[in-house]
Amino acid sequence: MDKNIRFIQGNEVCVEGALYAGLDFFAGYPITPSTEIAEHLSSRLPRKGGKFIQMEDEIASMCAIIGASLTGKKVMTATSGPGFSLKQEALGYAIMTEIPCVIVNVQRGGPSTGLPTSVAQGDVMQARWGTHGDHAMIVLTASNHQDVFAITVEAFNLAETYRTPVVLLFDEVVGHMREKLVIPEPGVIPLVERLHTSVKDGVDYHPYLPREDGRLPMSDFGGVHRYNVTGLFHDMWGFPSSKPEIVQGLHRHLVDKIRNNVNQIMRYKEYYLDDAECVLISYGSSARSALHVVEQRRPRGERLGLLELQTLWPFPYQMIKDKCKHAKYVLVVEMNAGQVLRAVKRAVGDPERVFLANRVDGVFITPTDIRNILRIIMGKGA
Amino acid sequence: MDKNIRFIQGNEVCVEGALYAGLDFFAGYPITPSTEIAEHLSSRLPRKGGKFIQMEDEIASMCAIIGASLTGKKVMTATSGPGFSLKQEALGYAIMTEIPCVIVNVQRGGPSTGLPTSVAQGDVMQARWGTHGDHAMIVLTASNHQDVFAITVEAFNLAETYRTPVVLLFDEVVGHMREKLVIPEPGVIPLVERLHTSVKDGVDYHPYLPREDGRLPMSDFGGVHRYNVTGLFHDMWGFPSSKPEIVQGLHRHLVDKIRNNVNQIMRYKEYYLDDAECVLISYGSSARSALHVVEQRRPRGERLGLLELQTLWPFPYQMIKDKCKHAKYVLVVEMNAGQVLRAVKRAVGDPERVFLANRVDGVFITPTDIRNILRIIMGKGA
Amino acid sequence: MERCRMVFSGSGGQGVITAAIVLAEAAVLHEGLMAVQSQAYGPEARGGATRSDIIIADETINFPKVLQPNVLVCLTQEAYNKFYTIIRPGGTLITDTRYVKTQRKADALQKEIPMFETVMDTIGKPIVFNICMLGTLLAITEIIQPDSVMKVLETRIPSGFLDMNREALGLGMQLGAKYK
Amino acid sequence: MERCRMVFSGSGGQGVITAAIVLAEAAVLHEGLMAVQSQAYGPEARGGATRSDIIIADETINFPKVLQPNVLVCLTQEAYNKFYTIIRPGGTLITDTRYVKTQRKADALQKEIPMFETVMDTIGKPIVFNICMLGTLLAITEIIQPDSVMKVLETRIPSGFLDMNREALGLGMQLGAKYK
Amino acid sequence: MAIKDYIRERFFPHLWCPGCGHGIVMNGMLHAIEKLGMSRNEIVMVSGIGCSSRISCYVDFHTLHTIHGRALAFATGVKLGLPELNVIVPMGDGDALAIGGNHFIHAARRNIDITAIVMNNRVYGMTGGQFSPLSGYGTKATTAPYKNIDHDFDIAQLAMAAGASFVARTTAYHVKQMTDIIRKAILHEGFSVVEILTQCPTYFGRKNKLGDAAEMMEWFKDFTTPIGSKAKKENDDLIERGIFVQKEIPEYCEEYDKIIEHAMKGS
Amino acid sequence: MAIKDYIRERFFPHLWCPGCGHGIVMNGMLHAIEKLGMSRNEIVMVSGIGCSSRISCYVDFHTLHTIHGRALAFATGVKLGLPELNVIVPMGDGDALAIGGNHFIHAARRNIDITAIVMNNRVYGMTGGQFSPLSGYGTKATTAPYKNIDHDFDIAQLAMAAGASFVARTTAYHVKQMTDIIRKAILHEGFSVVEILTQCPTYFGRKNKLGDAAEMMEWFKDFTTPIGSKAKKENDDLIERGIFVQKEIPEYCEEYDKIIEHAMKGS
Amino acid sequence: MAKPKLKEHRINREWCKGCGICVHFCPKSVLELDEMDKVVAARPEDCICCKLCELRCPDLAIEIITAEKE
Amino acid sequence: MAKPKLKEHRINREWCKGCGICVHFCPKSVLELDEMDKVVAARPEDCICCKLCELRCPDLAIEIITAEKE
Ligand SMILES: Cc1ncc(C[n+]2csc(CCOP(=O)(O)OP(=O)(O)O)c2C)c(N)n1
Ligand SMILES: Cc1ncc(C[n+]2csc(CCOP(=O)(O)OP(=O)(O)O)c2C)c(N)n1
Ligand code: SF4
Ligand code: SF4
Ligand code: SF4
Ligand code: SF4
Ligand code: SF4
Ligand code: SF4
Ligand SMILES: [Mg+2]
Ligand SMILES: [Mg+2]
Repeated sequence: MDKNIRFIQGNEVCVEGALYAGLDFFAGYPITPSTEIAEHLSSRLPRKGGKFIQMEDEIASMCAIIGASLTGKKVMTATSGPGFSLKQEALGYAIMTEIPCVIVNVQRGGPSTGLPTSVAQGDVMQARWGTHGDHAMIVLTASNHQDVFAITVEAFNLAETYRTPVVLLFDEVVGHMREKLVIPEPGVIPLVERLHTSVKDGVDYHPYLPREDGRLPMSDFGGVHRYNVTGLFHDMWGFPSSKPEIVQGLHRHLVDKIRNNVNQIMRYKEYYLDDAECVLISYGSSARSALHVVEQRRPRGERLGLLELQTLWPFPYQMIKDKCKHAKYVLVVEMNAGQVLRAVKRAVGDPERVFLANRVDGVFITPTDIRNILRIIMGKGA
Repeated sequence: MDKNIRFIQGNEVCVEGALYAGLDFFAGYPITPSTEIAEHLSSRLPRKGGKFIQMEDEIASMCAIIGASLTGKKVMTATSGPGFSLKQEALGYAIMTEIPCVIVNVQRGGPSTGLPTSVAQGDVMQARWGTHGDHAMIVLTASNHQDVFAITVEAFNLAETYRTPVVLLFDEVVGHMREKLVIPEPGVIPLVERLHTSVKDGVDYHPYLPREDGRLPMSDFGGVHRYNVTGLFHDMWGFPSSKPEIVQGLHRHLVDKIRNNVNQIMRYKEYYLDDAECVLISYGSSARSALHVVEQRRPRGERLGLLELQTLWPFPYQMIKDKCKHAKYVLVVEMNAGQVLRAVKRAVGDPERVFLANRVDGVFITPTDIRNILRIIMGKGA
Repeated sequence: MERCRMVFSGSGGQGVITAAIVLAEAAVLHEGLMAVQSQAYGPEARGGATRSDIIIADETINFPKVLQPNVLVCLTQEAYNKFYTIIRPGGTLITDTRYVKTQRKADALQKEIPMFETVMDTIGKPIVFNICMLGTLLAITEIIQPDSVMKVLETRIPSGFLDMNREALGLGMQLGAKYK
Repeated sequence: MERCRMVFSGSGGQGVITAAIVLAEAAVLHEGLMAVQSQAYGPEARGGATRSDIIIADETINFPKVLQPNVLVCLTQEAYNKFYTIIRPGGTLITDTRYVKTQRKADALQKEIPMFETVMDTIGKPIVFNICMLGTLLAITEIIQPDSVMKVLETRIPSGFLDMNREALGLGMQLGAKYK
Repeated sequence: MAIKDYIRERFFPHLWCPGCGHGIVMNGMLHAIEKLGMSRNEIVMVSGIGCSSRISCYVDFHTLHTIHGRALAFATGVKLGLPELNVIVPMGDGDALAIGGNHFIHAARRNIDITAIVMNNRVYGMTGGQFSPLSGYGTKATTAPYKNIDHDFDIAQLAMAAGASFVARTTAYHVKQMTDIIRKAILHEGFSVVEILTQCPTYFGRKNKLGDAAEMMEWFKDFTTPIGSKAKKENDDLIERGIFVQKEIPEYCEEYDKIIEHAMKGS
Repeated sequence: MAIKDYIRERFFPHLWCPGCGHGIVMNGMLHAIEKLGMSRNEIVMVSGIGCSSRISCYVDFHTLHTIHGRALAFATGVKLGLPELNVIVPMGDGDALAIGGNHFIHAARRNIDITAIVMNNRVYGMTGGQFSPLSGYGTKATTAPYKNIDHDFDIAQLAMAAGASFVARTTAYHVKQMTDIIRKAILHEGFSVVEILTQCPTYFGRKNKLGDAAEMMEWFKDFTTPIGSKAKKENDDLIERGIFVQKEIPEYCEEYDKIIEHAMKGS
Repeated sequence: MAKPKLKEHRINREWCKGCGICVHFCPKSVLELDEMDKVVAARPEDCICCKLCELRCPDLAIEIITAEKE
Repeated sequence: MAKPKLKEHRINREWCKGCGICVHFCPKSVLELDEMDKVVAARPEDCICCKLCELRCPDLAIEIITAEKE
């Protein structure tokens, strides 16, 4: 037996991925269906000298990881729906102050307390727009354990690269089911480490002045560079400013550093797209049902393909447009009222050929649900 | 001097509108630039026997108004950006439990603490999508005091009609500037009062069973009907249920009661649209600059028109499509990175003719800013 | 191998979820197979009938839930009442004689097996009921080797209890062989 | 009437914002005119130069800010330094001689008026400096009647202070007449 | 009315685990209400989220099952909205003092006439056994696999320091005292806090090897003592039971009524 | 180092109003740090939002100006992330005890080695003079035009009840005591709370007709007294100044280090 | 007050979860769990009608019905 | 410790906001506000170098510079 093979829950896979990526610090507050992430980390982190803290609520958890990130740690918190709503103010702070951190939201049925133990994917738009004020977001997801592992590592890498919070948007099915995971040897997935400034002691360090390549080197609290961090609009030293040109510059920077790098941030998988007459677009656990349908129908000569999104935001409009160019039908498969559907419609240009197979009743979407819609749109009768 | 004429700040106008609509109960926590609403109400409400309470934070304020609404009161809270982010979880609870309430967000520059005293309109998407889980929202705005008054009354009316929270999305300029307001005599603007059930004592009352006309009569706490209110998915008595058909039914109901009534909820104003070659679309204070440009340019023969949105959500896609049918150009004027722009693009169908005049630096958008963009898109050179 | 879809059901304390995990883990770690296990959460699961789905196959499993199990195990009457209708036509329905009174309705091979009774008579500890059930199941379905299950148990159970579990597994195998 | 765009500037304690509100309110309530008043908020406003914008017109005012005032009042050096460049060419720039030393640069009618001094000499209370300024302004611009201002003050000020305010307003009117 | 008339029988048997102390608290609360002879329509029960909070579905009052930690904020709205209602807020220790700690101290500070009943099982039951701010140093939990290093609150001390005018503690073992204290708490005009130690055999009991429900209740018997008892003086580890404070200070809704009176005169 | 070396001179004169007590607190804090001879790089100052919180922009440490009410949660992350740093958290009364009350009691409960300095001016200064949980019954504020009916917290009592191991109170008048107490609080290993009564002449003073800054400071002189003084016994309305508690109990970061040690052995 | 006389241990077997609390704390050992883990009054004659079982049952599953003795 | 001898009242007029705190509390009435509402040492000779003005200034605008007396 290969000691790197594990048979574990998706939430634990996320823990393994985070540890692989170098997670040092976790703060959280329990909530179904994300709690196992905290539980595993409470035991795993101290074993590697890392810190786990259970805070008094989700807001405090979000704040604590931001604080810890400034000491040079790789940090994460995990929650689901209601807790994610509570984190929105502090999430905006991390965006504004450009502090790398990873926020896991294992979605459940909503709104409100909703269906705490059922599957849903209703927080896609919230993950993008939940905090106040203009901003950009990186939101990732995955559908199976090997990908959950890889995308979790990716989340840390992107957080460091762009100095930004990254949201991992999983769902109850992915979080709770157990399946095989092969943990890669260290080094197999490259890691992006904290970029520290090379500015020497005594020389003016600008925490908010991007380098040529767009990256902003950091200096850990306790080091030789003392600077200010604030959620107010601020200048390149981090001090508050309301000068219009500084405000506009920072606003632009925050949005553009993500938007202009959509191709670098974009992760997706494709199955049988080359000749697909009907492109299914899905993500998270519902992509499993979609893939099931595709693989089952291909042998019968039905030209189905699947585009599985792993980067939900920034939304890869151009890529989707390209992939769907030759498709007669595009079918978005998701467990909400059509949140990715609206972005896909915008992407493909002619919304008439875009359809939705969804489920919003807390029940996992089945291949039959998808086939029923396919039958209708492909004109084979209801 | 007409005693109904007032010269006051927009925030105070909102207070007058709310009192006209029958506001009984306000809970809040101070935050710039919305604080004047709380300040005025702390003095005005007790004078009419109403209640004002300053809670420990914005979350508690949101919760308190929901609780008070269940006792039959017309309720409101007011905040801005950071506080609005904090209210998202409890806002979702009001959506799920269908409790009428009004939430004012006097926007400021964001994200995060941003620019507390500057103008911005960056919370449009958040107002729609800020809480977790699928849901629908009613979000209203206005650009001048007479409209702020009327739309505030409308907010209460819609909250009662659809048993839902309604967001009033104002901005710093509207909130802080002073201009004339003529307070209508009582009865001039019709009020929608709480619809109480006619079910008698001892007969089974269903707090969550819509009538024929779609409305859900309520019964105040303390009355003869004892029922349950929960943020979990629930049946028609208000008791938790995870039965797929009940979940789906409630989910549908929550979304459809708003979406299917977009024409009833839609409020807008139009200026010179009949023959407009270029339609400006704007809302809130930026619509004032837009109107300035339109009125200034019309006499010179430029066929400009303005569509001023007062209902931002549900977004009036069809109306906008119709109004823009004959326009060569559509110019969205707003103070964010283009949040309404994206909805307008979706509405008009051919996004190529839609342009943006915006400002994101905390400075109020000027007629010159708009004219500069007009010059470019109308091909008169940069 | 053919894809095998199973549902284990019973009440909270009976260890059906543990049994499901052990089985699936054994398939993955020690037989090179693919497996997916999931289970019902939520307040219903606390009081009433617990359920765990297992799919074992030699190729990628996409859809992770079991709608119609080939093999359905019901260890309480409530579980039986709730789930017996979902059995795949021609599938195998295993119930425990102590806890379940079946109604002859399902189009399936119905095997009513005195697993609990046997465990109590021979070992006397209800705690290994679930492992005995696993043994029975392995004997009937032959889906994986009992050894693989033991290897998993070795990593999960204090060594003092291993013998008892081995015995229960064996007991189940014998029972299963009889009802095959 | 022609649309009049004004900016009053000074330091926090001088009451320039109150003066702006009183003027605009008087125009709206007592002269049937339209007016919009706004002011700078924020930490800058606390320490440094306060500013209030007023537009008065006989028709709807859409754009509520003043970019180039017809009338600019500066009651501190800091306010003058910060704002004197925005005066509309040909506009009127009113400064107080006690607080502001002007540089002859603006293309405007520059009126340096000893308002503070006059108030202190005659009434001796700095608190009505802003009302004197209003009187001066009214005399120079004739935009509304001083009576209208007094009517507003009557609703805002304890009756014991009304006479002092009336006196200050009159003082300003006299001063303004001189500098017209 | 009989106890059964105060419950919604169709939801029984309830969802709580066998032996869960929350059921005993519900039982005691109903007995207290029955003794007071209150009508179901004059009581509003507001709860948050947690095993304990589920109680609001089982009792036949006006019931408001809200969100985690915020019950007292909702309750404040209900009470101020209609001060003649009796507002009772059963809460879990996590609900009341982890996420909800701020609303707890502020409701106490305002002295608003609400009865908060903290069902302290020293664990997050609903989410599966994580430690709470009441678990105590050295205990074990699913998120404290080595041992818990968080100190615990003394709920009674905290409530008193925050300003609550009625503060008491009892346990699920001491049912007669419990009923009596709850009755007094409901009668009290002002913010009242009743902490009730309850057993969660499923998580706190199992993780900390405390035996079954009855054994956990034995512990309540053995390790608690009346306030100011001789036993306490001899063994400071004993937990005191009884009413710590019961005092008359201005109640929020009544004070507000005075504001209204004053304001109406003034205008 | 001189006081001036600890500040960011380019942001002076600061934004606070003339006579604002927050400046005196900053002054005293810098004197305390100077006495301790600490280097600027070993201090992290974490603040929330409020007039008081603006202090972090003026001092030349590692400074983290966060969001309203959450400074202690951020500070907890900083401290646990790098326990060798000295973490000081200046807070407004609203910041610390209105929106931030929960983080305040939980930081105290954990006894994490952070120094919280509550600049209590009994008002929300930044937003223009609304009452705070410290304003006190009967005071006036922009949101209490008739009079305030909210009772106030006793910060020291609350901090002690929540578990803080160092709790003290002083005023902007008593600058020598202030410097001394802050110094001790920073040295203390565990959560320390220093409440400092400061004047907001602009809002609290004006609304409550308390005169100018100096007159408000006279009030601090006249209406406070050392802990346990005879004057206090004679006049219970006097506010006590001094160190209420200073005790050694396990500190959170040190305890966590033991967990790590234990876990690493185990694995 | 008259001393109550036992009429009946009214047990709701559907609601009883067999936690054993009433059994454990009955001062007179009146109660037992049967083989289905439901409570039964094994020795009703010993019952002193203290009602502690009723008050302590988390499931409202046991009630002591008394007839007042004259 | 040697008794300090005053060298200078170092006043930063840019920073002084004229709040009058130092003036009010100076035990020897050394300080005054001038007509620009900035502090000045009107009677430096009376100064006892207690430094209370320095410690109480909210604006760090006044410093007592001493030369140690032997
Ligand atoms: C905002 C939010 N955070 C977290 C949760 C998850 N959650 C539900 S109940 C609970 C704690 C329950 O503990 P307690 O309040 O002590 O009640 P008990 O279940 O122990 O009776 C938690 C963390 C939630 N529902 N909402
Ligand atoms: C979430 C949030 N709510 C409200 C505010 C508005 N706000 C800023 S500071 C403040 C209170 C300030 O009072 P205090 O903490 O006592 O500090 P002071 O200004 O009196 O020093 C408030 C309510 C905010 N910035 N963020
Ligand atoms: S988990 Fe604990 S608290 Fe929850 S019902 Fe079970 S015993 Fe009670
Ligand atoms: S408003 Fe009050 S607290 Fe704020 S700076 Fe001015 S005096 Fe200080
Ligand atoms: S009433 Fe008392 S004696 Fe009788 S069964 Fe119940 S507990 Fe035992
Ligand atoms: S206490 Fe109640 S639930 Fe428990 S055994 Fe007795 S009757 Fe049954
Ligand atoms: S040092 Fe003392 S005596 Fe000298 S000026 Fe300052 S306060 Fe007055
Ligand atoms: S205390 Fe400071 S700011 Fe105030 S008058 Fe004296 S030197 Fe000036
Ligand atoms: Mg609990
Ligand atoms: Mg304050």
